[in-house]
Amino acid sequence: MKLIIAVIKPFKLDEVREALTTVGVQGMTVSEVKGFGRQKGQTEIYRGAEYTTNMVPKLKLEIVVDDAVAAQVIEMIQQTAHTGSIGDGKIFTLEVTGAVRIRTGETNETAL
Amino acid sequence: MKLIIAVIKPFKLDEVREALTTVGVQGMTVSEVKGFGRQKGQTEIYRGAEYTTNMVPKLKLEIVVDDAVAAQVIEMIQQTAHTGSIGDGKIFTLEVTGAVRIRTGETNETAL
Amino acid sequence: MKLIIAVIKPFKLDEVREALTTVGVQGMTVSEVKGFGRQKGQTEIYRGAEYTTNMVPKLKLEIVVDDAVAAQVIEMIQQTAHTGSIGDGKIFTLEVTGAVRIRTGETNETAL
Amino acid sequence: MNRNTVTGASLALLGGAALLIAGPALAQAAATVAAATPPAPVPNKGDTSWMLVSTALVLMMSVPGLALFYGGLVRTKNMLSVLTQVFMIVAIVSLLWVTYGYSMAFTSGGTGPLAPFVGSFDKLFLKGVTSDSVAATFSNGVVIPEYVYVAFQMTFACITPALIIGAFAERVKFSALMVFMVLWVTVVYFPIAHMVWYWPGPDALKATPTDVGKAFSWGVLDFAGGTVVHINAGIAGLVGCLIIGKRTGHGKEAMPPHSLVMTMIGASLLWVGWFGFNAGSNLESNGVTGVAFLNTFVATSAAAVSWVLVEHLAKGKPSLLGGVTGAVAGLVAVTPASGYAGPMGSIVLGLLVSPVCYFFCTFVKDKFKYDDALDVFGVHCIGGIVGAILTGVLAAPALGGQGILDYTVIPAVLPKTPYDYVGQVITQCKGVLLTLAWSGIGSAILFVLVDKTMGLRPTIDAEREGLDITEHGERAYNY
Amino acid sequence: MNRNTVTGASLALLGGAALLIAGPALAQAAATVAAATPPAPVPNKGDTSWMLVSTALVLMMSVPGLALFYGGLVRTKNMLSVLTQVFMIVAIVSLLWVTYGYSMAFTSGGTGPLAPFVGSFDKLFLKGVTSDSVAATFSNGVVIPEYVYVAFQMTFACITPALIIGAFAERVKFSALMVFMVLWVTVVYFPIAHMVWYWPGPDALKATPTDVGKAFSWGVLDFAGGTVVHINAGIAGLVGCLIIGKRTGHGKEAMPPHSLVMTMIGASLLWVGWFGFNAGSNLESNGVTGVAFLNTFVATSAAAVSWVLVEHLAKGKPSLLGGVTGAVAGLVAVTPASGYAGPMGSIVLGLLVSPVCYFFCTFVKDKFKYDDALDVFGVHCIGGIVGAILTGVLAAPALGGQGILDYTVIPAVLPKTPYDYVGQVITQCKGVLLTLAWSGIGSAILFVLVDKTMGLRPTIDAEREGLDITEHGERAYNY
Amino acid sequence: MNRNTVTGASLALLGGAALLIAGPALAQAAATVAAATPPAPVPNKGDTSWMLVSTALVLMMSVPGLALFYGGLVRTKNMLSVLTQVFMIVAIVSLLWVTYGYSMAFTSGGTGPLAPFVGSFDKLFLKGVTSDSVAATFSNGVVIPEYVYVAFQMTFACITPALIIGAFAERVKFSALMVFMVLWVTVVYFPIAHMVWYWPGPDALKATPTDVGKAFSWGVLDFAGGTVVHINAGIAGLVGCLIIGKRTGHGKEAMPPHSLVMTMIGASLLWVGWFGFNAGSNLESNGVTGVAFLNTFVATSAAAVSWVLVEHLAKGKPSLLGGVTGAVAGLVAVTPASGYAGPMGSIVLGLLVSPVCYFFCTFVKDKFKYDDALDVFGVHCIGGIVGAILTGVLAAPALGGQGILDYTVIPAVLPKTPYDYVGQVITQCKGVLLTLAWSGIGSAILFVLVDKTMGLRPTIDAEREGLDITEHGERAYNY
Ligand SMILES: Nc1ncnc2c1ncn2[C@@H]1O[C@H](COP(=O)(O)OP(=O)(O)O)[C@@H](O)[C@H]1O
Ligand SMILES: Nc1ncnc2c1ncn2[C@@H]1O[C@H](COP(=O)(O)OP(=O)(O)O)[C@@H](O)[C@H]1O
Ligand SMILES: Nc1ncnc2c1ncn2[C@@H]1O[C@H](COP(=O)(O)OP(=O)(O)O)[C@@H](O)[C@H]1O
Repeated sequence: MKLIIAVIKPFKLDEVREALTTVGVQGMTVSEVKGFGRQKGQTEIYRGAEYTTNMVPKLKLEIVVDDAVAAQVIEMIQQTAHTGSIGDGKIFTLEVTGAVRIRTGETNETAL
Repeated sequence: MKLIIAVIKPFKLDEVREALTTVGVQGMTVSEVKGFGRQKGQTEIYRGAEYTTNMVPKLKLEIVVDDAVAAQVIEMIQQTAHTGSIGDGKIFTLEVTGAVRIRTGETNETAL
Repeated sequence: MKLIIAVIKPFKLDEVREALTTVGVQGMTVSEVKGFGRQKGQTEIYRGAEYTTNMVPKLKLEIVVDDAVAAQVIEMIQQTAHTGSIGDGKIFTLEVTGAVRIRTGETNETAL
Repeated sequence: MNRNTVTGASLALLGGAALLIAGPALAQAAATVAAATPPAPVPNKGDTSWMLVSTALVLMMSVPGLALFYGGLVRTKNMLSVLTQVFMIVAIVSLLWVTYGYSMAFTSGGTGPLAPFVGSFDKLFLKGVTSDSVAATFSNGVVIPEYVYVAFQMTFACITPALIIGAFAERVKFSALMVFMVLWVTVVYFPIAHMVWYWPGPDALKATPTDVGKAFSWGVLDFAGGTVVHINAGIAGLVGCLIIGKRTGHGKEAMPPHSLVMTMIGASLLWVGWFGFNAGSNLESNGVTGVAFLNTFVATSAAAVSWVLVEHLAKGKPSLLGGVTGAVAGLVAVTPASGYAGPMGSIVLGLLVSPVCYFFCTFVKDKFKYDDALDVFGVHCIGGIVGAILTGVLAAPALGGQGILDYTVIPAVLPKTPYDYVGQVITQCKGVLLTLAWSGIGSAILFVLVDKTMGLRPTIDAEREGLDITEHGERAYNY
Repeated sequence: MNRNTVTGASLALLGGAALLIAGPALAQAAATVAAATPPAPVPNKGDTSWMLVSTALVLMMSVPGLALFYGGLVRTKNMLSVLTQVFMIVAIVSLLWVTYGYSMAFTSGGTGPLAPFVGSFDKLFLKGVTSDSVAATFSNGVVIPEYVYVAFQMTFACITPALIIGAFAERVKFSALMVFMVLWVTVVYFPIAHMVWYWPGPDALKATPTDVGKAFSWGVLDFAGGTVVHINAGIAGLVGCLIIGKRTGHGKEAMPPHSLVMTMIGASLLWVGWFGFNAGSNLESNGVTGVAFLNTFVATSAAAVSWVLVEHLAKGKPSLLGGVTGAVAGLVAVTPASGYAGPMGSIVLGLLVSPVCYFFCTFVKDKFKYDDALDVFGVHCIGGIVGAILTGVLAAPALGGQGILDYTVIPAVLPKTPYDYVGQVITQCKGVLLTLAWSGIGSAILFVLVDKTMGLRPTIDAEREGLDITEHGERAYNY
Repeated sequence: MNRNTVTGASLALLGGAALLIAGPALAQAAATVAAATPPAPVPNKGDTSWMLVSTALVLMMSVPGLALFYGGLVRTKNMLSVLTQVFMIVAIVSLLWVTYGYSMAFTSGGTGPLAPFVGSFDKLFLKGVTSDSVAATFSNGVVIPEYVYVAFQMTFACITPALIIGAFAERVKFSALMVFMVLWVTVVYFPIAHMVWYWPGPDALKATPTDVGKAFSWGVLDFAGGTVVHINAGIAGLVGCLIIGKRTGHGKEAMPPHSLVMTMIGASLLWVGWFGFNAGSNLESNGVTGVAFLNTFVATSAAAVSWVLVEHLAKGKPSLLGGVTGAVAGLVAVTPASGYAGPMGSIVLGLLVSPVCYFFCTFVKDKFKYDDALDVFGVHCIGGIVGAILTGVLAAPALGGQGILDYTVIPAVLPKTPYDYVGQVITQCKGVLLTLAWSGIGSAILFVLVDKTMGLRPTIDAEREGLDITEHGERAYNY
C-alpha cells in the first residue's frame, strides 16, 4: 500500500475529495497545516509593526491506498488541486507496510 | 524502526496513551485531524442552511517504535481504541530509516 | 528522496527555518501538534480541580529533501532546534518514493 | 419619536402632579400663569438622564452589538472586515450628522415644495444649538436639552447604514463601501427621517400644522424606526446584494458561521441596547416609557420562542441561532409599535413576526437565489413591514394599545371618535411603500454609481483569501 | 425590594426637600394638605430613569453576562447548549411573568390560608396595569410607574432559573429542561418571591399589616434576593445535579474551561449589571441607592481578593478564575445586605464569603462527589446563606448599617429600641430554611417528574459528541 | 470634575426653572428664603440617577472594556495575565479608595504646606459619610449624595493604574505588580487627584478660595482626567517599560495580536463607558452634560477616521486596529476638554490627535527602541497631552467653547473679560508638566523599589512558556 501525502490549497478540498471518491478512495485524513515555500504570505500590519509571514495556510491530505490505484489517485489529485498559480502544493508518496481497521481488526488492503 | 500512524476517536486518547506506556512506549506526537470515511458527520443547520460534513474530528497519533515492539503496540492500540462502531479509525505502519534526539544527538533506537 | 519529520519546540521555528534555507531547503510543511514524552506539561488548576497534562505543544516539520542533502538537513535541524533541556524533540527520517508538484506536474527531485 | 400618541395622558398626569406637589396655594398661581403666556419649559433632569443613557445604549447596539451579531455569522477570514465596516460607518456618519445631517432631518424645510421631504441647512454645524437650547418631546411643555436630542438621533443615523452591510458581507471593498454610505445617508436616510419624524413639537403643531414631514402628515405611526431604520436598511441591503452578486462559492462551499458565540453576544447587547432605542424614543421618562420598555422585552421573547418552535417543527432542532434571530426579528417588529401597543399586543406581534421572517430567510431566499448573506432583508425589511402594519392595529385602545393622541388641542388628548383600524392600517402601508420606494430606488442608483466609478467588489482571489488580510492587512485571530 | 429599612430617613429628607423648594408659603399649604387626604403620589422622573436603567442592567446580567460566565467554563462542544438554555429561559419566563407570574408574586393573596404563600390572579395578563398606574417603593409617598416595576421584577424572575442550569451543565436535554423551568418558576419562584417580598407598601402597611408574605411577616431581611434568587437557585441546582447524575467521564477525563476569556467577560458584566440588581432594588434614586451601590462594589472587590489569597495559599497560584469566582461570591453575599449594611461591613462580608465558598467548591464537593459542574451550590447557595445570615448582623446601625425602619408610623422612622442582633439573625435563619425547604423539595419533585415523563438526560453518545451538535445542530466555533 | 466653567449658566436656568414651576406666589417666598440663610441643598433624583449610571459605565470601561482592549493585543499565552491584572487592580484599588484614598484625594489638606498636594485622613474608612451626606457639583446649590460621589470617583482611581500595565504587558510578575500598584495609587494617584480636582465646591469657594489643590489653584482645566488619568498613567507606563525592559524576542519574533475581535469589543465598551467618564464628570444631568456627551462622541469618531486615513496613506491599508486605536486616542484627547469645548472644536481635536499619536506609536517608538507593548505612552500620555493643551484653546466661547466660569460670585457667571488663550495654554502646560514630573519620578522610584525587593520580571523560561500558565496556572482557551 502507499501513503499519499498531498499538500493543497484549502478551498480545493471539496473538489479533490469528490474526485477521489470517483476513483474509489473511501477515506482520508486531513490536517490544517502551514506551508512554507515559494509562495509568499500576505503582509500583516499592526500599528505600524509589519509582519510578512512566509507561512501560508494549507491542507494536508493523507491517503492510504492500494498500490494498484496509487498512480491514478496521484494524477487525480494533481488535476483537481491544480490552479496553475504558485502554491498549489505537492504530492508525496511513501510505502506503507501495514494497515489495520480498529473497528474490525481487518488488516492491509481490506482495512482501507 | 517503525512509524505507527493511528487515527482514533478523540475521547479514546487517554486510554490508548496509558495502555501504550505499559508496553514501554515513551513518547508520541498527537495532531487534531478531520477524518473522512464511512462514518458520516452530524448535520449542522444555520437558519435553514444545512451542512452535512463528512469530516469527523479525529486524533492522529504518530509513534516511532523499535521494530521489536511494533506488533505489540499496534495490537494494543487496536484493542484500546476499539468501540466497535463505525469510525474507530485505522492504524498504518511505515518504515523509519533514522531517528535523532535533538537534545542529545543520540540516534536511532536510543533516540526514542 | 527523504521525508524528514522533526518535532521541535515552537519558539525555535524561525531559527530552524532560516538555517534550512541556507542549505537550500525551499519548502516545508508545519503542523501544530501535542507532544507526549519525557517532558512533563504544566499543571493547570481550575477552582481546585488540578490537571497535569503530559501533552506539550510542539511543532512538527515535514520536509522532503533530496537524498544528497538529507544528512546535512538533519544535522542542521538538530543544531538549531537544540536547547539542551528536556523536550527538544526528535527528527525521524522516512523514504519517499515519489513527489509531484501540483502546479506544474513536475515529479521527484524537480518537484521539491 | 414621531407624534407620540400617548404622553398627553402622562402630561396631564404630570401637570396634575405639579399642582399636587405645589399644593393649593400654588395651584391658582399656576393657573394664572397658564392663563398668561406660559413660561418657557425647562428640561427635567430625570428625562435628561434617561435620554443620555438611551443614547449610550443605542451606540452599544452598533458597537459592539451589531458588529458582533454580524461578525459571528461570517467566516473567520472576513470577521474583521465586518467589524471595521460597522465601526467606521458609525464614526463617519456621526461626523456627517453634526455637520449637516441633523439640520437636514430635523429642521423645518420651510414652505417650499421640498419641505415635506427634507429640512433646511439652518443648523449646519449645529449652528444655534447651545447647552441651553431645548428640543420638544411628545408631551406639551416637556423638553430636553437639544444637545441630548442631537446625540440621541445621531445614534439612529449611525446604526441604520451599518445594518445594510450584512446583506453583502464577505464580498465588498471597504473604501467603496464607505463612499456609498456617505452618499446613502445623505440621499436616503436624512430625507426619510425628515419625512417620518419631523414635526415642530406638540406646543407648536397647532400653530403650524403643515410644518411636518410627508409621512408624518399622512399620520403614519413609527414610534422608534420601523420604517426609517429597518425597512429602509432592509430594502437597501436587498438591492445591494442583488447588484453586488453572490459570494464566490455560494451554494457550493459550506459557509457556516465562524462564531455563534459572538453572534449571541451581539444579539444580547442588541436586546439590552434596544431599550434605549425604543423606550428612549419616548424622549422622556414616564409610564409610557415603561410600557415601551416592557413591550420591547416581551415582543422579543415571544419572537425568540416562536422562531425556535417553527424551526423545531421544520428542522427538528431548536438552535441558538434560531433563538437569537427570532429575538432580533421581534425587536425589529416591535420598534414601530413599542410606544403604541400594549404588552399583550406586543407578544402577539412577536409570535407572528418570526414565522414570516423564517419563511423569507429560508424558502423565499432559496427560491429566488439571492445571497442576502446575513438576512438583512429577511429579518429587518420583512420584520419591519410586519411591525409597521400591525402597529396600525395594536395601537387601538380596545386591544390594550395607547391610542393616537390629538395634538390639535393643548394639552393633547385622546380623541372621542372610535379607533379607525382600516384607515390606520392603510396609512401604515402608505408609509411602508414610501420607504420601500425611496430607499429601494435611491439605493439602487447609488450602488450602481459607486460600482461603476470605484467598483464595489474585490477580486475573486482577494475574496477567496479573505477580506481581513486583503482589505485591512490583519487577521482576526492568531491563537 | 422588601421592606427597605432605610429610605424613611431619605424620605424625611425628601419631604423636607419638598418644603424647602416650595418655601414657607407652600410649607403650611402642604401641611394642610397632609392634614387633609394626602394627594395620590406621582412618580419622580429621576426614580423612573434609574429603574429603567436598572431593569436593562439586570437583563444584561442574564444575557450575555451569566450565559458567558457559565459558557466559558464548559467544554467547547457544549458551549451553545449553555448559551441557548440561558437565552431561552429568559425569553420563556418573561412571557410567563407578564401572563401570570407578576400576579402570583405581587398581588395580595387576600385573606385565605394560602395568602402568605402566593398572590391572586387579579392581574392575570397585567389586567389593570396602565401607563398611569403606579407601584409603591420603600418610602412613604414615593412611587414608580407600575409598568417599570413589572419589568424590573421580571428580570429577577428570568435570571433565577437560568442560574440553576450551571449545576448540571453539559448533560441535560434542552426540551425537558425548558418544561422543567416552566414548572419551576410557577411552583417555586413565584411563591417564594411572594413570601419574601410581597407587601402592600409603606403607606398601606399600617392599614393592612397582615397583608404580607410569610417570610416578610417574620421580618426577614432580603434587600435584593439572597434567598429568593441565590439560595433558591443554588439548592435547586444541587438537587438537579444529584438527580441527573455526573457527567460521563467526570473524574476520569480532564474538563478544563474552554474559554476563561468568556468567563471573565461574563463575570465583569455580572458585576456591572448587579448594580441594577442591588441598587435598583431600592426602587428609587437616593442616598440609600448610593450606599447599596457602593456596598455592591466593595463587597465584590473584597471577595475577589480573599478568594485569590486563599487559593494562593492553598494552591500556590492566584488565578483569574479564582478572582472572578470570588467576585461573584461577593456579589451573591452582598445581595441581601446591599441596602442594609455599610461599606465597611460589606467589605468584611466579602472577605468572609470567599473562603467559605472555596471550601465548598473544593473540599466538600470532592468529599461528597457530586458533580455540581459550575458550582451553583457552592457559590450561589452557600454564598447566599452567608450573606442572608450576616445581613442580620450588618444591618445594625452600630456597625455602620442602615438599621431597620419602623413602618407602623407614617412617615416610617428608625425605632428607638436597640438593634436586636440575636433576634434578627434567628429571623434570617428562618428565611433561609424556608427557602431551602420549599425550593429543595419542590425542585426534587419537579426534576423527578420531568425525568420520569420526558427524560432529562441525553444518550451517552450524544453527551460525548456534545450537546451543541446533538441538541441544537450547530457548532460554537468554525475557525 | 474640576471647576466646571459652564454650569453656572444652567444653574441660573434651573434657578429660574424653580421659580417658574413654583409660580409667583412662591417666587418671592423663595426670594425671601434666599435673602435669609439659604436652605441646605438636597440632591435632585435625576442627577443621582445619571451619576449612578455613570459610575457603572466607568467600571465597565475597566472590566471588561480595558481588559479586553489590552488582552486582545497580547499573545494567547499571556491573555489571562492581562485580564487578571486589570480585574484584580480594580478590586484592590477600590478597597484602598474607601479605606483611605477618598480621604487623601477629596478632603481638605487644611492649611499646612502639604495641603495643596494631598488631603487629610478625616474620612478614613469613609468616616462621616452617610446616606444623607452630600457632595458639591459645579453648580451653586446643586449637590449629589456623597456615597454616589465616592463611588464615581472610585472608578477613576481603579482604571488609572490598570491603564499602566499595557506598557509592560507579557513580562511582569503578578504579585510584584499588585504591590507596585498599591504603592503607586497611594503615592502618585491620590495626590495628583487632589492637586487637580480638590476644591470645596462652588458655594464654599468664595469663603475659602485657598482651600484647593495645587494645579487647581493655577486654574488648570481638566474636565474628566486628561492629566490625572491619562498623562499620569501614560508616563508611568513608559517609565515601567524602560525599567522592566523589552519582551524576550522583541523585534525578532512576530508578536501579532492574538484576537483583534477582543480588542474591538474592548474599544467599543470603552467608547460606551467613556460617556460616564466624561459626561458623568459634570456631576449632574443638564445641557452641559449633553455637550460633554456629544463632544465625547464626535471627537472619538474624528480620531478614528483620521487614524485610518493616516495609516491608509502610510501603509496603504485601513485597519480595524487603526480605527479603534484612533477612537481611543480621541477619547483620551477629549477627556480634559469634554465639558469645555464645543462639538466642532472636539472634531478638530479628534482629527489632530491621531496623527500625533500615530507618529509616536510608530516612528518614535521604533527610533528609541523602547517596548511599550500596547502603546500606553503613545496613546494615553501623548493623547492626553494634546488634549490637555488644546483644552486651553477650545474652551474659548469664540470657538464654540463653554468658557471659564467665575466662581467668586454666587451664582457663578462667565467673566466679561475676553478669553485669555495664551495664559490658559500656559496654565495647561504647567498642569501637564506637574503631572509628568510627579508621576514620572514617583513611578520610577516605586518600580525600582519593587524590582529590587521582589523582582518585577519572571524568568525567561516562564515568559517564553507564557504568563497564563506560569503565573496563574490556567490557559485562556481549551478549544
Ligand atoms: N520540500 C518540501 N517538503 C514538504 N513540503 C513542501 C516542500 N516544498 C513545498 N512544500 C509544501 O508545498 C506548498 C507549496 O509549495 P510552494 O513552493 O509554495 O509552491 P509550489 O507548490 O507551486 O511549488 C508549501 O506551502 C509547503 O506546504
Ligand atoms: N484510506 C485512508 N487513508 C487515510 N486515512 C483513512 C483512510 N480511510 C479512513 N481513514 C481515517 O480513518 C477514519 C475512520 O474511518 P471510517 O471509514 O470512518 O470508519 P472505520 O475506521 O470504522 O472503517 C476516518 O475518519 C479517516 O480519518
Ligand atoms: N516515540 C516517539 N514517537 C513520536 N514522537 C515522539 C516519540 N518520543 C518523543 N516524541 C516527540 O518528541 C517530543 C520530545 O520528546 P521528550 O521525550 O519529551 O523529550 P526529549 O526529546 O528531550 O527526549 C515529544 O513531545 C513528542 O512530541
